[in-house]
Amino acid sequence: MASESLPRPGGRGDGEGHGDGRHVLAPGHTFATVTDKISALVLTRPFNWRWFAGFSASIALVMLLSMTVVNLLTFGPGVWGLDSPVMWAWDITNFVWWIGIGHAGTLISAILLLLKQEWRTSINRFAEAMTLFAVACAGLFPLLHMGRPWFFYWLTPYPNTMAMWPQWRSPLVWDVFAVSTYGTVSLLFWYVGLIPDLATLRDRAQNKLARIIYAVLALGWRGSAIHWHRYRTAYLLLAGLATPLVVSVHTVVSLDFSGGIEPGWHSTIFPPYFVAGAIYSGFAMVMTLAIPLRKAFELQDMITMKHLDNMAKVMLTTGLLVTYGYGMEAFFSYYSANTYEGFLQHNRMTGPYWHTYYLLILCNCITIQFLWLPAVRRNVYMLFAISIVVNIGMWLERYVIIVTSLHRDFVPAAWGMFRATFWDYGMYWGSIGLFFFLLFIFIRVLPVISIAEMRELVHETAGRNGGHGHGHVAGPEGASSSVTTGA
Amino acid sequence: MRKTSGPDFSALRAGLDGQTGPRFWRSLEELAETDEFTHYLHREFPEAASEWADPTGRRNFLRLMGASLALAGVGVTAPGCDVYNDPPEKILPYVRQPENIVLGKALHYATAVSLGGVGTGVVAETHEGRPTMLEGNPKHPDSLGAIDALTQASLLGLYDPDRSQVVAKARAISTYDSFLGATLGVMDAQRAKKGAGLRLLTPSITSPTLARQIRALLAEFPDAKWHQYEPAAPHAARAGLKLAFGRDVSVRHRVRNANVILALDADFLANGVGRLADARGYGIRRDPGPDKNGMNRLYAVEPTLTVTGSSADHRLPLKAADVLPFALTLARKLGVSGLPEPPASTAVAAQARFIEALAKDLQAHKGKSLVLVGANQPPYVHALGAAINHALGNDGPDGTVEYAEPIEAEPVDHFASLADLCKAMAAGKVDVLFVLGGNPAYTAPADVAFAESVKKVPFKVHLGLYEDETAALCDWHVAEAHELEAWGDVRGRDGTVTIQQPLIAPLYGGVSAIELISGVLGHPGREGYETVRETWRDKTPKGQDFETFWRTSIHDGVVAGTAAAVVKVEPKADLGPVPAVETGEGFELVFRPDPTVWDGRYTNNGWLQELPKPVTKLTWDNAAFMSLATAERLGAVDGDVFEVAYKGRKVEAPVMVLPGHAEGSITVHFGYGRSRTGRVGSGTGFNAFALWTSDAPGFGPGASVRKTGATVRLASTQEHRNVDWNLPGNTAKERGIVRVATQAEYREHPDFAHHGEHGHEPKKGDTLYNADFPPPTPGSEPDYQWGMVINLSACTGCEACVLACQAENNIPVVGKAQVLNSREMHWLEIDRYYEGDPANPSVHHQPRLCMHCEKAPCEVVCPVAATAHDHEGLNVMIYNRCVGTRYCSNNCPYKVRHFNFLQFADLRTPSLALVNNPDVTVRTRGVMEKCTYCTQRISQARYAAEIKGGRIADGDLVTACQSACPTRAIVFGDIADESTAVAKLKADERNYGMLAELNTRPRTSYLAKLRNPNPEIETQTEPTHHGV
Amino acid sequence: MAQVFHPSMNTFARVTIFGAVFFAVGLLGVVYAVFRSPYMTGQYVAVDQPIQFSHEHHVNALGLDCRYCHTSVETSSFAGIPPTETCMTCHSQIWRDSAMLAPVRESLAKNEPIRWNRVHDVPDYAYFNHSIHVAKGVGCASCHGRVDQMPLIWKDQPLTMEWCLGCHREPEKHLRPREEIFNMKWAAASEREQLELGRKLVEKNHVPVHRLSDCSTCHR
Amino acid sequence: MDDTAPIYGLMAEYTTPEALVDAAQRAYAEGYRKMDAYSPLPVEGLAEAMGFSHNRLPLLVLIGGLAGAATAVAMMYFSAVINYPLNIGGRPLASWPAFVPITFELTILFASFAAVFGMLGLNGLPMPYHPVFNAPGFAMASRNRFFLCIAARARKFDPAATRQFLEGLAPKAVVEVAP
Repeated sequence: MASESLPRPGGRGDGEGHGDGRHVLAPGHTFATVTDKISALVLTRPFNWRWFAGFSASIALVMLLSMTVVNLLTFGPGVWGLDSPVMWAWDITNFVWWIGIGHAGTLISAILLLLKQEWRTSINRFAEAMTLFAVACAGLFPLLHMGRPWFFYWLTPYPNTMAMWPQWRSPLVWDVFAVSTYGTVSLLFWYVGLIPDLATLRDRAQNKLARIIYAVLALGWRGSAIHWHRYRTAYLLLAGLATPLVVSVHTVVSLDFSGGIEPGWHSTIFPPYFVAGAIYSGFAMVMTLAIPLRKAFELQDMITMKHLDNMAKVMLTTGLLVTYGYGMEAFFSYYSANTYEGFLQHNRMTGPYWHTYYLLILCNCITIQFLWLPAVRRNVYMLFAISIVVNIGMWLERYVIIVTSLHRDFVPAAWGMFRATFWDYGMYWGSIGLFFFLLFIFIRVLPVISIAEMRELVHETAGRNGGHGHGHVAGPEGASSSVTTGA
Repeated sequence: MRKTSGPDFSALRAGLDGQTGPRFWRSLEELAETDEFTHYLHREFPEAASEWADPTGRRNFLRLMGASLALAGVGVTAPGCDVYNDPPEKILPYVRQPENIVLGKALHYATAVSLGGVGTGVVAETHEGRPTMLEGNPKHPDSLGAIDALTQASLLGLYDPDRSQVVAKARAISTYDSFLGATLGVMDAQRAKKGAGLRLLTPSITSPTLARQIRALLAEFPDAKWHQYEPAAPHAARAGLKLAFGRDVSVRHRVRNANVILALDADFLANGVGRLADARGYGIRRDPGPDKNGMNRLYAVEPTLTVTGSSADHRLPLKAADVLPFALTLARKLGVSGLPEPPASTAVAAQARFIEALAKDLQAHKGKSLVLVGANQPPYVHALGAAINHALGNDGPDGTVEYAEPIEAEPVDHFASLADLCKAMAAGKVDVLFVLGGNPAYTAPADVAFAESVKKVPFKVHLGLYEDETAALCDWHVAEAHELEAWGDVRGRDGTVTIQQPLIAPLYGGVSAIELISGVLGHPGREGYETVRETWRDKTPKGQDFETFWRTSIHDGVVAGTAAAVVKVEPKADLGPVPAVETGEGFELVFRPDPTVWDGRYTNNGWLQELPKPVTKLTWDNAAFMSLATAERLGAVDGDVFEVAYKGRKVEAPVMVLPGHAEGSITVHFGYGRSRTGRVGSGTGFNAFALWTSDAPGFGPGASVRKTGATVRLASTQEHRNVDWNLPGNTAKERGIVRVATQAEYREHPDFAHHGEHGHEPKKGDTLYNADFPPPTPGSEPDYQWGMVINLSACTGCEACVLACQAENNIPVVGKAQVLNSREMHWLEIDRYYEGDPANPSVHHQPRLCMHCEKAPCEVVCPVAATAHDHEGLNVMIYNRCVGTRYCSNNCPYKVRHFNFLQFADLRTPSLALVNNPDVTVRTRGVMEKCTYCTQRISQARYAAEIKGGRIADGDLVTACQSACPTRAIVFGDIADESTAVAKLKADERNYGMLAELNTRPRTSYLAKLRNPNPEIETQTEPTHHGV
Repeated sequence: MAQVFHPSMNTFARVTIFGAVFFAVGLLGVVYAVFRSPYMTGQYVAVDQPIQFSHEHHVNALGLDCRYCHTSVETSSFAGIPPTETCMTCHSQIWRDSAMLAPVRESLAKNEPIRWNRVHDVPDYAYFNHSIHVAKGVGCASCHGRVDQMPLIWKDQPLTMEWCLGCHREPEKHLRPREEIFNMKWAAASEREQLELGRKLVEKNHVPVHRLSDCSTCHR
Repeated sequence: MDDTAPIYGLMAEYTTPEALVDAAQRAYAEGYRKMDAYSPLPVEGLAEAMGFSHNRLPLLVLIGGLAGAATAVAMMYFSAVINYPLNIGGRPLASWPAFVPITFELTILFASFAAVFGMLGLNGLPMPYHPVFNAPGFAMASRNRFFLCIAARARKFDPAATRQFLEGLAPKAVVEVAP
């Protein structure tokens, strides 16, 4: 079997994977080894208790989600803690949080592609998948937060007997277009990237049904040179299109707030720092997923310390951008000498929700300072912990922006408080369950790492990766044998 | 268009009264199964009947009732017009259409609603024979077109599904006929002994008809006795005036004439007899006038912060017991002769400067000043008040006070009267007792053992709207017909009589007191109609034929020339010894009727339960109110339950801090803690009657409190919203939301409302887009431009407008739990701001409703254009287009939008569906709603005007809140036409828009508040928003 | 070995792809049509009634005026449905024993209303007012169609919001002289004349066309 | 194998991309045109080696983008200004700044569709059946083998000569591809 020529991560890499973190791909890999290793995860599916444990847990949470949704549709948004004046709270917080997470995928695949960052290769596939699932979860909330969700289609333009149209000035309508476009384009991008790998799986699948399914999905891809040529063009163009799209989506989301006149919302710095925040949380989530994944499926030599190190650096950068955003927000609120802005910041820091504000600062601004230290960036446990903290912090950021801005705005007599109910929690954890549910299925049926691009990587890094040529040394025998057994 | 009754009325009554079946109903649901009711429905609500045939359809009741006339609306959930999604509807025309009923057009009937026996004239709007709205009757001296919350809410009481619907014998269902049978039996027995064992217990009665009947009864049974008991009535006033004048008189105030008013523990603006008229007089005088010097000045001395106190220019928090020494000291200063030395009171002594200045002010306005004394104060203080008014010449011609013959049929001391009755009953001297209305078993003072002694009466009858505590004690309970269901008559404060006409057949088949007595007198089944006519037949003025007189009287809602005769009286020189002011250890306990549920008669009224109580903004509960300092001394915060012990009796009551409450004094309100009431009232509050004794009806010393450790959440619509005691009133002023100045400052800076940081309002030119989108048709008439101005100087925060709005616009009641979550739905809320020292803060009331911004932030963010502008400047909300994203509310700086978080509107209870206004869509779950400037009224006015080919004239169109407002603080109209009242106010320099600096261009604006403090007491200060 | 599919699959693939596209487009078309069809609007569907009352006979043959029965059409939002008494004014004299009229007599005798089935049912959140339309020059026939030709009444127009707006946006296409309001047969000689007349009437009756498509015109 | 039987073409197998490119160039130089190369990864210059020059995809994407923008603007202008003009918060009917986001999104969306479906269309995909799959061991084309296939339709194609020519290019093997 081809695996004989595989480097044994277990032997070399302990939990920490490779020590140095210079390589984006462990030495010794060939076209054959990467192909076999990655496709094996899908085709041979060695029993993996970690996977089953995670999958069952996520199913439980999906149950919770369906329960909360049924309850919500039966009784209305009143089951949440919403009130006047806090008419948005966890619903929109979760929406923005998920959308933010959804940004890393396309960003990694598109922007890093354009920037020719070869380290993107082994993480882009599941980052993109993560994007899709995050967007799916995000989509739940704006839909279900409506008082009458069954009329959601009124937000879309279509010739109806009421002769009515959407109201184009509303950022919510922009959201509908931005998010659906983003979802669609991400899906296309992901699928296009999958085609060659689906072909590989088709050619290697032992199970007849599986082969037929993969064959259908592969659209008869045969690796023709001219196809490859157009394919690269299309892929690059998509990347070029997706890049501004990524930026636009969270900008539009931020306009939900900065488009309003609420103190704490009505701010011009929202778009840039929302985008930064999105990338920040996105990378945090990639990190959160990558670290267990490489451990569980022994991918340490494909998702190397180099990847984690780079992602940590991106997090540090975006984290600092976000910190700057908070700083500016606070500064302007005082410098503007605007009664309402001033009070708002004061209320955030000293009002009834002061703890959320400081917790947010702690999570998003203080914690990441550790990432300055190379030692921390090389320590998967530290990185994992930090990425979790950042995820929490970014959720808090949205909570603070929404709830503390709304609960005390202009008219003191209309001030109020917000208290979350069980159903708020249920919906949130449920959506997390849905996210992982989809992710676990994805891991089992599609290659978590782009095989074709890994082959390219083998090709490009061939010279540098010390020694072995192009794997035809070990290639043919292993290969033919595996094929013959397959045939 | 008037008619002596509702549609096809007598036939209906016949149809119902003949039946014995209907009397077995427990609830409307069950009732619905009986043919009689369906039968009745066919006639009363023809087009609804089919719906009752199938149970599943019942929830569509209102819909079918109105909708087949394309009027009412439920079910904003149906998208577009796909009729196939709606249940197929029926149209059921009348068999014989009553004359003057035009389907789809509202009719208006004048009648009166009474409280404590005194009537307030109202005009009721009815649709196809069901009253949906009450408004004040301009012709009625006590209403002058205004209406208060309690009167308005009696409308909901009419439809209350928990109302008694049966005649019950020993709690088992019986029939009216068998009741009459039994009664006539015992009456014959009584006739033998001249009625020696016959007793009548009634509330205060001013009704000439009822009085006539009772007298007739007493004539027939000479030894029978008539007792009266009304828990919350101006007993002390009656006694005090008797003390002052040596005879019973009634008093009328002409507040309008008063330049200086002193309210001694008197909440005359919101409570008690003649409140609406007095408030009107006060409100008119809150206008500085052209010489900027026309305002009256109001001093209030009171323990509890009331509506009156909160509106006063000077308010002095004093324990109730200190009011007497205060009044006495003042009276002596004013040179009232023959007065003894006032009892020592440190609190009063400390106010020497205040009293000095006050006395001077009163002196300066001889004949044009007014001293009012509250029902809580002992008779002596009332006498003092009369003496002072006399000394100041206020009771002179076109003065501020005048005295007249009493309006009560039989003025007596109610406590004594009740005590007598109980003594007699305890002694077993009473064989037959009729309790005609009222609920003495609950309202009797704790030291009068009514409940125990009544058990000794062999034959006792209770006539009441509810099967309440008293009904439970009586052998017979007879469901009473609601005032709006029966014929009757009632007098106003000045004695003017209104003949009450029924607006609908008794929903639950009750009888009125008048009819019951007719029955007892041996005329069973005689219509109240007959009896009342009989009363007035011989009162017909000379040279007028009865029918014309009768019809005019009913049409106008007042019977001309029935006002009580004025009497010329002078107070006695010697008022006798000063009653010993009890001073005991512990707290002083002040008893008051509840501002919304009164003495408990409205406990089951959802509208009133949820109506924020004036000033305190508490809903669904009563509480032990105390000052902040007292609370801090007790370590109490809002909701801490304390055991209040008083004269050996105990209740457990939650504490609520009321800034400005007198030190060492605690106020409790009646009307809660009912043991037998409906679904709405059950389990609300605690029973203050349990502590109340007849020897100290107003207040008493010696209460002690003990923390129980338990807590309850009090559903206040405002207090729970600011956690600390830095009073948001200060914030509101800093933000220019409330703008206040004294009359003097106003003379200095007429434009004070526009000083300071927030004073600047963008002018038309300051914005890019001023064009009207889309542009009007060329050559078409100019559009109306609706706008509203609210005069903060006149607003007393009485909440009448809030309830009027609720009734007009089908605003749902959401319940305590939802209010706790600040989800109350009132389109119009009155914000109460405390400013300054919590011990005695100045209070500002500010009605807050949709501002109908010309640059509405809410509209821009709605994704489906469910809220947009029409050409007349209305910010319209289209419920059936709303998908409920709630973005509009988030983006509304005024937070005047209200969201149906759950299914708040009651679509199930048929009788409650009846109260809905068919011209306003009933909102379902998940849609946003808000003030529409009563757009349905605008449409109706427009139809009326344009069919005639004219335009809507100023004053033809009033919003519900405007028509209710006692002080006329709300003015609405076309601001594009300079001649209108509202346009003139918009031009006033005091006119300002809330948060107008945001360039929202609010159509609703405010006249900055003016106060008129006495410079000798309050050293002049700049208006606080200057340079803040 | 690696060949998974038969050559025919290539054609099949193409056909399905194009098919799917056309199917999707077609489906949208169908939905659009269905929502405007009588199935959803109830247009042209003659509604069965407890009594086979023929407007054709009463209006066309007998020449009754609309207002004889629909009395409040000029004064109220609701045109009015005649009480049983109204029927009996004539039918106590003529057709006294006709079986067809049994329900009417029964209604009067039992004092129970006749249960007509509703034909024109505007949604509850839309507030239609007959009187103002009549006052501004909208004829009965404009919305109710040639009632004088309907043996059993049916809905002549879809009554969708789209349809309402059609007239509210261009009333001049539908207005008619005051005296022709109740005339079933009236029609302008030509499109052009209708437009000329319509424009005049818009002026004369003060029809604020710009305001007619405001939300508040119909919704409260 | 029976020489007379019709074949799709001859296929040479290589183990490195370089070898394949080299072979492709030589074959092109030899005058072969109807040929194609198959590889598990995109190989720089392979397509060019076989004379593939112009790529029409970018143009398609541009058109798609413009179409998207036009659609968006037309849709919003028609509905907000022409079809149902409403006074929304006193803003002008054609509030063009508010129209920007949606215009942008639709531009991207349409362009992306053009890119993906254009690519598939030009590549003639999906094509579930293709003769090259018949070639033994072609499955390795998606793993670590590289193939050059000269179609029988090629003008210069001659079973014997072509096979000989391919043998000369140092392949791992040369096989016939059934149609």
